[in-house]
Amino acid sequence: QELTLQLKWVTQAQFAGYYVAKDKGFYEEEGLDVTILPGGPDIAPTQVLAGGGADVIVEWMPAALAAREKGLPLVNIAQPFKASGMMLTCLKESGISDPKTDFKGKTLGVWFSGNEYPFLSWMSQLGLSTEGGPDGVTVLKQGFNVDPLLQKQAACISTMTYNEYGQVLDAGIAPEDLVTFKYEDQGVATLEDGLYVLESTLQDQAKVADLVKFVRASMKGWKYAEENPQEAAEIVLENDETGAQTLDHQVRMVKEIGKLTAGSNGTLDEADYQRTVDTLMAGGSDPVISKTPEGAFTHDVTRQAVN
Amino acid sequence: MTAIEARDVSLTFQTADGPVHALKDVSLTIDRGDFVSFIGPSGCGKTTFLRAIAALETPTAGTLAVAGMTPDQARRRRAYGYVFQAPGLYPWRTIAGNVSLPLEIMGFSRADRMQRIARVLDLVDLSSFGGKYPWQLSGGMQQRASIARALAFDADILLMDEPFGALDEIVRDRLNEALLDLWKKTGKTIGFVTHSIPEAVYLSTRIVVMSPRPGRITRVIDSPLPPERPLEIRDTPEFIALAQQVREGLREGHSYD
Amino acid sequence: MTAIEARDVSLTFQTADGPVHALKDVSLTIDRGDFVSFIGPSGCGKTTFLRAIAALETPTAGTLAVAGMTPDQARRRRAYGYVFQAPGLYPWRTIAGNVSLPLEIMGFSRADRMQRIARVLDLVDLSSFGGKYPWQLSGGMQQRASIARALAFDADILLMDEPFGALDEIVRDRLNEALLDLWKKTGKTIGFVTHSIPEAVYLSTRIVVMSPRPGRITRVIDSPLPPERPLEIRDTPEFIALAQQVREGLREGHSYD
Amino acid sequence: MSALPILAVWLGALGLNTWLSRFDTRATRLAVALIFGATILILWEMAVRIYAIPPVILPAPSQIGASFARNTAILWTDFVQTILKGALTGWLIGAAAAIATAIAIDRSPFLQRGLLPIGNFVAALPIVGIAPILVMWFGFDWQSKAAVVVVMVFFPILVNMVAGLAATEPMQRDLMATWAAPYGASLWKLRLPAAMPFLFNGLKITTTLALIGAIVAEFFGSPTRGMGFRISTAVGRLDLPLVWAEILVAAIAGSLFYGIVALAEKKVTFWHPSQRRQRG
Amino acid sequence: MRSALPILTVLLAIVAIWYLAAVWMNAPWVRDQAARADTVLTSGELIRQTLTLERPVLPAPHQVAAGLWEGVAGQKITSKRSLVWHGWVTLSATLAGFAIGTAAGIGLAVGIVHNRAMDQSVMPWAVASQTVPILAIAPMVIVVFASMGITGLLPKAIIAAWLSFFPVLVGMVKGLRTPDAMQLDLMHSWNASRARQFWNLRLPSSLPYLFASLKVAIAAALVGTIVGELPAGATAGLGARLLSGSYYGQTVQIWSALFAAAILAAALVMLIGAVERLTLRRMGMAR
Ligand SMILES: Nc1ncnc2c1ncn2[C@@H]1O[C@H](COP(=O)(O)OP(=O)(O)OP(=O)(O)O)[C@@H](O)[C@H]1O
Ligand SMILES: Nc1ncnc2c1ncn2[C@@H]1O[C@H](COP(=O)(O)OP(=O)(O)OP(=O)(O)O)[C@@H](O)[C@H]1O
Ligand SMILES: Cc1ncc(C[n+]2csc(CCO)c2C)c(N)n1
Ligand SMILES: [Mg+2]
Ligand SMILES: [Mg+2]
Repeated sequence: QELTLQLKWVTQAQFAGYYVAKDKGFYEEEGLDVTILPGGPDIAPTQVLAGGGADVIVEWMPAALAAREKGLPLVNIAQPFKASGMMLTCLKESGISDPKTDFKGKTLGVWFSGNEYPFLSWMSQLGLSTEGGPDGVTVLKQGFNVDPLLQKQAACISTMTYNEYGQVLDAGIAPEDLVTFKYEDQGVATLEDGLYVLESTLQDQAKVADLVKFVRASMKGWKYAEENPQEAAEIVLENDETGAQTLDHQVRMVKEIGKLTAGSNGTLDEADYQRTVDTLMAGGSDPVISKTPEGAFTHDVTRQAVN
Repeated sequence: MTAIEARDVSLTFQTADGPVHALKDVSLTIDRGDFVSFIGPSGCGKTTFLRAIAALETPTAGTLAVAGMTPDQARRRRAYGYVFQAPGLYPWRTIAGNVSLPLEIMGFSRADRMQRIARVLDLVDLSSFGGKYPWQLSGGMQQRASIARALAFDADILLMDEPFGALDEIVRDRLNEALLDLWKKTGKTIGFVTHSIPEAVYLSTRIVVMSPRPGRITRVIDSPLPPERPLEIRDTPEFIALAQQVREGLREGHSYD
Repeated sequence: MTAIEARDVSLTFQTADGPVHALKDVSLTIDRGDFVSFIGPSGCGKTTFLRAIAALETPTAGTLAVAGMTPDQARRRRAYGYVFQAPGLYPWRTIAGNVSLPLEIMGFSRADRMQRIARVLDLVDLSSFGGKYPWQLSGGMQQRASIARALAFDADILLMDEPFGALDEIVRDRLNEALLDLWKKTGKTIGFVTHSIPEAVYLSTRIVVMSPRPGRITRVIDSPLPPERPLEIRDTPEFIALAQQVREGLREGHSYD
Repeated sequence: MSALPILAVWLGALGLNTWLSRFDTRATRLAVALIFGATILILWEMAVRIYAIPPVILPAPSQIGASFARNTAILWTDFVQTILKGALTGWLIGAAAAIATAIAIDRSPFLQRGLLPIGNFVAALPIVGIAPILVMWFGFDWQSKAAVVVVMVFFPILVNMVAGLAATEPMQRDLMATWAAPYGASLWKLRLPAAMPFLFNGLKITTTLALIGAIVAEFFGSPTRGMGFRISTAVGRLDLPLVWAEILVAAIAGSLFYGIVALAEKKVTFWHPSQRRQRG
Repeated sequence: MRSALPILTVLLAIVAIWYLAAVWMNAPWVRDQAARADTVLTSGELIRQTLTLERPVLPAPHQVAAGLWEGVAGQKITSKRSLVWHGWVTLSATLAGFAIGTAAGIGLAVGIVHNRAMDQSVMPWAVASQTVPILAIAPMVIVVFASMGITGLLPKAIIAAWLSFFPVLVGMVKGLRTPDAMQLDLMHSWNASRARQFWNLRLPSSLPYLFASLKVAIAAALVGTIVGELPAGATAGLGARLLSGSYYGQTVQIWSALFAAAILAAALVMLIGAVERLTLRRMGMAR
């Protein structure tokens, strides 16, 4: 059975589980032939899914719910990531220590292309305008790297615990010189890296059976990666066609990712889901989603996969 | 035996600045075997008339017959060869290739082409230059090549628009002699545009003097000179008298430009 | 009173195919007020010699003096006007603007410019065309404009390289008359290149016949004709004899092309 | 089967245009071009409807139009940010610098021979590559976009301008020599006018380059406005009609920009044969 | 050869300026780092450090050269870290796009020259097509093709073709119209068919124009390919290399990829120049 998985970002240890499952033959054992499509800065996985270019996508829940509200019926079938790895990393010298009071008038780096929703929710909960000015924050569309912080073009930038934060450290800035705000700690964490399909796919029982196999094998891959970070990093590296990744960085990433996947067997925790929805709807005048989503997830697949 | 017959031919160009009457009521009969020169000030319609005969322009009034057909039928029958004022050789073909081109288009066989090319290049004294490219030749040689090209397919009528305008006097003399020779040998009908009075007088059996605005024929002078014309004929009183006659004809219809 | 003095002037162009001897040991003295024509087959170095006088080329041997100075000094003093074979008008300027250009460069006042422009345009019969652009005029009118431009700043020496080559006979006659007139009135020294034997004979006080490979002077013929020359002088025996003399001179050094 | 109406519309428009084109007047020529464009839009709309193409893949022209009308304020902000501030400023600076450089090296054949091959090399450089670097150097706002545009347009204009300054005919130069014209006069009265057709060639080519450059640079970092920014965020939000509305703005602005430069060319180089003839 | 010396001089000047700029632009970071570590740097030490940083703002020329060398010669050419391999990926899409674009450009030009309706309708829209922000639609093109099951080289090639057809179109229209009235009249006087006119007159006279535009077109095709590789999740090619370098802040990698692309472009343009000379010489048009 052939299945295409569209990743959210370029090949890196963030997706170690899938690569491990493919490389170790877990998919094959299930009788699946899985194609993994790497993403990129301007690839919107939701769009690829809608266009029929992929069967399953890895996507963040805010983007998925937003797309759902736009009329694209995405359904979460599994949630390998339990915790959010997103945070805001600031230079200590910028004088920021408390989000409630210190962001005003500062410049913050944010990712867009569907990754901006958690940030927007947080800011609206803080009551900060994102249109600049003395009472709001100035938002930069952050490029692909941590340069804005190093070049001091922004007071804070968005980082993932497993990736950009490490890059900041690698660049030679000591942890003492940094202040970080994890979304988890701020109570605005949203679910990341879930597996989504179109509603229509779930209508087809044969396809659902394949998805079950897929999720089962993927979770096996994730658990394998958690236990064998070194090997998982090597597998990722082998699959990276750009040849730009370094082993050290990927090993560290697998380890950090392990902390996020640790609590999940693939089943979506409804409490986490609810918190995500609440966060997204709490956005004051401009919430990310305006209606409580219905049927945005299903336990069908994971129920069968886990048992 | 009429080769070309024009009756009340008028030709008006519609331009942005209003209509230009290039030809107005031009009537002329050219017999087969005639050598007719057209002379007149710039812009009097010489080129236009020649082009109309060649079906490159269409008269807006009057009738024009070429070898008993309409000009366009004559063109399709490839009844004439045309030599333009500039050589107009194709730079990506050798001299032989240029002469060959109309023959290829008209579907002559390879062997026939070879033989014709050799003959006409010899005629214009370019035998050893067949393999050269146009830009490797002087202007005079290029002009001779373009004449060879028009001769190659042996049309009965030869239309030449100031073919020697760009050449120096000595070379021009030689080519005039050669052309006269060719005409006598082949009995072709030749229509020849020139700016030079001696040239017109030297070559023609009839000289057509034109005047501009609107372009029309002011005189048609029949030449009393014999067909046999050495270059020295130009110093004879008959020649000078004829030249004087043409010059007067020209003066009549001439405004400064 | 020598205007131009050439002694053993040679000029060799270094080209990819080896050196071209455009001029070889050319010696010539032109007095002030002379009208000297240069005639010779294509490539014999007429243009090159004129350009050397104008300091547009530098002789590789020999000495050349213009009005007692080196050619380059004379150029800097704006001692001459030069008319090229093609009009060479600047297309972004009107006819008046073109005539005005050298005057602007030489720093004539606005009023002075206006007056000179009017005068020379009148001289070449282009008064009503001052506001037109070059490409709106016929070739002959353009050539006249370029002559007007060379006349405008009243240099003592006028160098003209086949200025009338592109014109028809009648217009040419008129301009020849006008030029002769101007020369008589102003006493300028004129160097004049032409391909036409009658033109050379009609205009000049001296005719310099040149021959090519290498370019050299084969004859210098002084004209016995009087300064007063109606156009009919061309039918006189003296004129015809002189023309014959020039033609012979030309034949001597002439190969087919 | 379902392709039949599409085919019919296409053939109809083709026939209409073929008939109209025979008149060859100013009005019919405009009409022909417009009908051509309208046909494409109609075919597009029909295709989207008949084949039920999802709007997140390709929105229909009607949806794009609606989005355009709804978002004029956003589109205007983005237009100002990207086109007026980024592209236009950069283009003006780049063009001025290139013209000045061309005149500066005009007297030095040495510099010309050294700079031009390198200029050609740089002109062939995929500029998208320098965008991240310049964003890193010049910050996030429009200045870095303008910098990218400067780099992109500089060499094409320089190369054209240098060629233009050399494009005088020998006779025109000789004439200047016979008048003993000083350098300034021959530059001002001969070489600059003669260079204009070449310069405009470069200016025209670079109008579209300038737009591409400004938008590309936004991709590597920007404030929260600008066409490139809007396009990438809107794709992320699956707001494809807005994306296409931005593309429409870019195409209109680009054509307008090109048209204005072409018009200026017509005014300045009215004397050049290519401007005098109607059809070439 | 005459220009070897000037080019070298200019190159040397550029390298010198580059070094100065590298020191100047990297110095703030080095100073900051020193301040964070509470050390004081001598100016010699400062300069040394600015030229050897791992993530410099502006890498020094020798760092880029080393990066290039490492990418080209330091790897098996089949390695994913080899610039040769990435160059090849980019090159193949470039050539495919160039071929498509050239064919489209020539085809349209032939249509425009022979059909008045096309003449009046195509050109303005061809101009408009070039003002569409290609980078913005590149991901969509890729997605649309992916939804039709087409991935890999073709979508990139289409983007490359989009950029390269235009110069060919403009050049060819001009070229096919260069024959002057006299040359066309000659053909007419021989009663030559339109096909004859095309093959024996219009096409040969357009070749110099064609080659001039092909040089522009191939450079444009390369830009198009790289644009196609940039955002669209391409996994290989110089564009992907640029992007991943940018993603990890590896300036040396960006610059190496950039120079590799520039060298590729220059080589392609030179190649076309060589073909041009050869063709024109064989046609006797090279003097
Ligand atoms: N295609 C055209 N469109 C408009 N006017 C034209 C066209 N061709 C010629 N004319 C005009 O028609 C008149 C006659 O032109 P024609 O070329 O026949 O003159 P000509 O006698 O050959 O002159 P020349 O001796 O200068 O070659 C001129 O006024 C010319 O400007
Ligand atoms: N710049 C140059 N480089 C090389 N050779 C040249 C150059 N200018 C002229 N020549 C050569 O010098 C010779 C004399 O040329 P010149 O132009 O003086 O002849 P001309 O007598 O004016 O001929 P025409 O009557 O054809 O104008 C010719 O063989 C020509 O090819
Ligand atoms: C334009 C842009 N979007 C996102 C990221 C950051 N990023 C890389 S991986 C990842 C997690 C996605 O699962 C995120 C947010 C970026 N650097 N640039
Ligand atoms: Mg004519
Ligand atoms: Mg000459």
